[in-house]
Amino acid sequence: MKIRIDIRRKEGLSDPEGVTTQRALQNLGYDGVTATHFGRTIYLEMEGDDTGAATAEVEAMCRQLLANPVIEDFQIEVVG
Amino acid sequence: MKIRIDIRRKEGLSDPEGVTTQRALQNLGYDGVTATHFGRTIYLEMEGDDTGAATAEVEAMCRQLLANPVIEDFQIEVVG
Amino acid sequence: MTSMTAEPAHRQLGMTDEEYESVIEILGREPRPAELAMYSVMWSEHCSYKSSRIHLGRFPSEAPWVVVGPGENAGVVDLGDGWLAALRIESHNHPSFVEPYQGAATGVGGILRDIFTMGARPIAVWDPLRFGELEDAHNRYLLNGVVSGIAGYGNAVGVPTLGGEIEFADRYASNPLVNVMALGILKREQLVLSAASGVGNIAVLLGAATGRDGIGGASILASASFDEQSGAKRPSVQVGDPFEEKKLIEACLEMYERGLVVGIQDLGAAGISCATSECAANGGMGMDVDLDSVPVREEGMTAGEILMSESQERMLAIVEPKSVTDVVAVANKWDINASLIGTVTEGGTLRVRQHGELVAELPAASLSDDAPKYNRPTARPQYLDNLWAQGSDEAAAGDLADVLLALLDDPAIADRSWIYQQYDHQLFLNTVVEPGHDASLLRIKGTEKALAVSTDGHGRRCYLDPRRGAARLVMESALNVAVTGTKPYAVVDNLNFGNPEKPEIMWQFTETVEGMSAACELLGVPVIGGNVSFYNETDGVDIYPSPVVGMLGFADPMPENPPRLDRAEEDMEIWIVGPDAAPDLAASAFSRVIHGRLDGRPADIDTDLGPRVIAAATELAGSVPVLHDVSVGGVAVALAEIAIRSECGFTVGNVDWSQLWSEAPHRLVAVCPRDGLPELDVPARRIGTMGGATLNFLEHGQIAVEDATSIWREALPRRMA
Amino acid sequence: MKIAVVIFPGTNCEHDVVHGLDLIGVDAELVFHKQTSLDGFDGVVLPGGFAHGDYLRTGAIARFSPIMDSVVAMADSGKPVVGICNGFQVLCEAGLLPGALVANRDLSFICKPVNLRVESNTSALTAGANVGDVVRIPLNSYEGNYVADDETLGHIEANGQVLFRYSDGSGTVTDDANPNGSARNIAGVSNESGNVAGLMPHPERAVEQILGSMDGLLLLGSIPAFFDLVGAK
Ligand SMILES: Nc1ncnc2c1ncn2[C@@H]1O[C@H](COP(=O)(O)OP(=O)(O)O)[C@@H](O)[C@H]1O
Ligand SMILES: [Mg+2]
Repeated sequence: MKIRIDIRRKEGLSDPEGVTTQRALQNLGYDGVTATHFGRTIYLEMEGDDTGAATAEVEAMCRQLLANPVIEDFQIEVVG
Repeated sequence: MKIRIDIRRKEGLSDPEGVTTQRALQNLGYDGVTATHFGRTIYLEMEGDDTGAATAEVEAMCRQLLANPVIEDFQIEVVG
Repeated sequence: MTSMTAEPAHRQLGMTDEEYESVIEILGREPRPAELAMYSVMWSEHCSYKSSRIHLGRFPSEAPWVVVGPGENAGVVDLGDGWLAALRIESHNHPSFVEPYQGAATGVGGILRDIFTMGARPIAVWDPLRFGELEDAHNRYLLNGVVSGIAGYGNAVGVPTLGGEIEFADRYASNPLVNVMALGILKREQLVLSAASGVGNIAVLLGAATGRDGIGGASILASASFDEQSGAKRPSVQVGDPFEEKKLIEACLEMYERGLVVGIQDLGAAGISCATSECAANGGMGMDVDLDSVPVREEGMTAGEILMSESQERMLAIVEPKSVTDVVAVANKWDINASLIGTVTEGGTLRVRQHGELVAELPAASLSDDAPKYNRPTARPQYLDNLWAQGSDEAAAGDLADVLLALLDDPAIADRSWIYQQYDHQLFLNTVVEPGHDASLLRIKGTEKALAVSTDGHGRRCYLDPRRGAARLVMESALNVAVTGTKPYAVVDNLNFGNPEKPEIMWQFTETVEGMSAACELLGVPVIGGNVSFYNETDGVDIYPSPVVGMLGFADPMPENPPRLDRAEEDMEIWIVGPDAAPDLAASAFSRVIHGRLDGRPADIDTDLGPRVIAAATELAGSVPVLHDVSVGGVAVALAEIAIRSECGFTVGNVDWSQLWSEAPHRLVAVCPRDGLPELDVPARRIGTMGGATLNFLEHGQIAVEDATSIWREALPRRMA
Repeated sequence: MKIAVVIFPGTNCEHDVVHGLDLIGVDAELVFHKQTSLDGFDGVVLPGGFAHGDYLRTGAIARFSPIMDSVVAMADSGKPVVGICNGFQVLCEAGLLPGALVANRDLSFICKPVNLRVESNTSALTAGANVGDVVRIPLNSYEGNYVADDETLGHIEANGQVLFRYSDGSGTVTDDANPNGSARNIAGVSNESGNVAGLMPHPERAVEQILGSMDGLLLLGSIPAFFDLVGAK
């Protein structure tokens, strides 16, 4: 089973990568871009085929290790 | 318009972050995880509603700045 | 490189028909595919030095304090009381052009392995760099990527980067140079060499798993020129893992400390082929290697691929059977792989098996010892006569403020802190004089000893006269370490050149070797190692001949209060020490920045005064607060740098206009308290006094310290923003 | 007193911290992260470096090292637990300190001395200093940008848990003096009782005049000073 975890900085906390990239895009003349945010993605391959159980386990991994609840939100998706 | 860009290291290149995180998951007892890979995601907000034109423009941004075509592949998706 | 071309396999691997014939002669048969792969990589220019080897013997490499000279992974010198220092320089030019971050990062990783292979703990890195002009966005991208890559790897692996140097010229636009030099220290009993002794000893592969990284990297990226097709070479990019390397360093040093290994070799270019064959050959032994024991990252790798892979962060240790358990335990402690992949055998044959089948069987020494050696033709380039004739040693008059500000705004002269503040340059608490000075000075904790290091290159000057240019680099580098109070002690060199198959390029090369050798002999400083990077050519355009000198200076004891650029104060006297030479403006910053010229013939070194000035500088450093050698930009720039760093103006006279910008060698600026300089056996004259808020050159004009400072500080960040 | 200095794989400032503690006469010993006990130690320092390569997130993996249970126990017992740079990041990840550290505002690594104004003198890193003191200490980090939500920031300010702010040489806290974009110029914080303290810049790099500054001795010296203080309670 393939799982994808999207991790994003909580709203309101600074996102230096996003801010810097937004500025760089402006400098290159891409004026149509009004906002840029960065996230990280973690792809897991897992044994078994119980998607419910897997999602629950991945949620535990995220809380424990993969995301930092102080500054990040995460989303889990079974992708294959 | 909201756009999501998924960027991943090309296949065959090593992914030290993935390997190290994989080992950490093992140490925490998550044995069901057989592989861990890292990617990054960039979320753009853009003016206009011509999705075709936007996608083409984002593709240009990726080649020029957002991704490193030498070692990364990217995928563009209109998400809202 | 595609199968569409019906080229025979050896040519696809970059091997000539004659070279292929010699392989057949050595083996007495056609090579198997894996064997051909091994010869092709080991006999590449990068690994075999086939175009340069016959010339490198010219370098003086002996001195009583040399413990290990050229030929090993790093040169080693004796610092007394059981302390040794290891030094080595490498280039990572082509990989850094293909992918600047990873290219530079893996360059740092590679040079560090050369150092800890010797048993030394790496304690510092330097990064001599060359790029195209920063007006072009791609050149900025390359500079940014390279600096981030060095920072990303060097900082994380925990080795401080203590300096480097940088030049910009169009010639480097499609062929940037990324050289890296590393220094290590060790106690004598920890010195390890790469020889596999003892039949039955085990070859243990340590570190990262093997993937298809950089297959053909050595032979293809570094041994051929670039053209529009270079896109096809891109899959051979390697990704660096500083964390793995850090663990590898700690694990290896722990193994040495406990005496668990009898020999060790890093895996660089040509990976397992190179490491196994060199270990075996150096010990006069053979080796049986089992590729099934090599941990791989990808499925279905062929024997040739595993043998040629340049996956980073791997070492091959030779271990006595009784120590294997302990070696594996140390590896486990540091969470790195340890795989028993081979056994040392009698007789000099390297045998490699995969899936139980023999895939290679060859004389181990033939991969290195029987590599071809070429004495390529040389020819003095025709461009020289014209350029020499055109030169003028009179500096066209101009406005001092305009000229000086233009020079201070030049990215090759301006404040380099945009670069070195991205590097950890303090770790280990050794850094006494940090980057931003002529040389960085490191103490060795627990002793009174100190080492200074400077790296120097000057492609333009070497283009105008490679022999003089190279000799002057050695003298300048020596002066740079002397002004910190150390004595020039050893040299490593990195010879970055164009296509050696062109006689003009080969001439530049041999002239350089001659000039550098003569200057080292004059100073009595041995060359303890080096590196040659040929084929720095893109679309037929060669780079300037770009030798880089890395000079190690040594002091015992270290001066109590070594000179610094920021120690000048109000009322102090300003002196110029060194010959009152005729102006030397060929390849000067003045001609380049103000007049856009590159012509004339640079002055030669002064074989009498040069060494005496260096000795005088070492002496003066014991008591004088500021010593700064006069180099790029001449006396005017040297003085400006002192004023800016000390936040104090000055007034100087008695220097004529041409002399202000002249880059004639063997001179330094000394700033000292009122009672003057100590007695010297070299010329010295007082030219002015510190004080005030301007750089005041009397009849030539003046500018505010504040204005000079902001231009100089902003030049690089402004361009890179 | 005796202090443990922890080595995670990727840590690199451990010997420098021991050297600094040595100079102020504090007995310090290196402890490998796979050890589980801190028995016999009166305090612990998590030094700088790149534990686990800073992969995943800085400090994230290190906090699960075997030694960390004992570090938490030591924190709970009120003994000094100090994190410097990467060690600070580990303490935040472990939830022993509020907030988190993210990439510098300019997305580049910064190695240079900075000025810090001391904001509280009741912690394991400031017990020997005075509020308002300005110290010059080298910064050396890529992820030194302190973030926390507004509520947390308000709370730690009200509680005296902000230990240091980036300032100019005279102690004025300005935007210009903020090297990395840290929220409210915060360079170091403590827990509520002050025994757990973290700081981005490296006091152990400012312990001898020949290295450019000795101000770090004041901060390192606060560890025994704090220990004496709570011991006396
Ligand atoms: N690429 C670089 N990386 C790190 N430090 C650099 C780099 N280039 C220059 N520097 C530092 O800037 C200072 C000035 O360099 P340079 O002008 O080349 O010195 P010099 O002319 O005395 O040889 C030196 O301390 C050097 O180490
Ligand atoms: Mg100099």
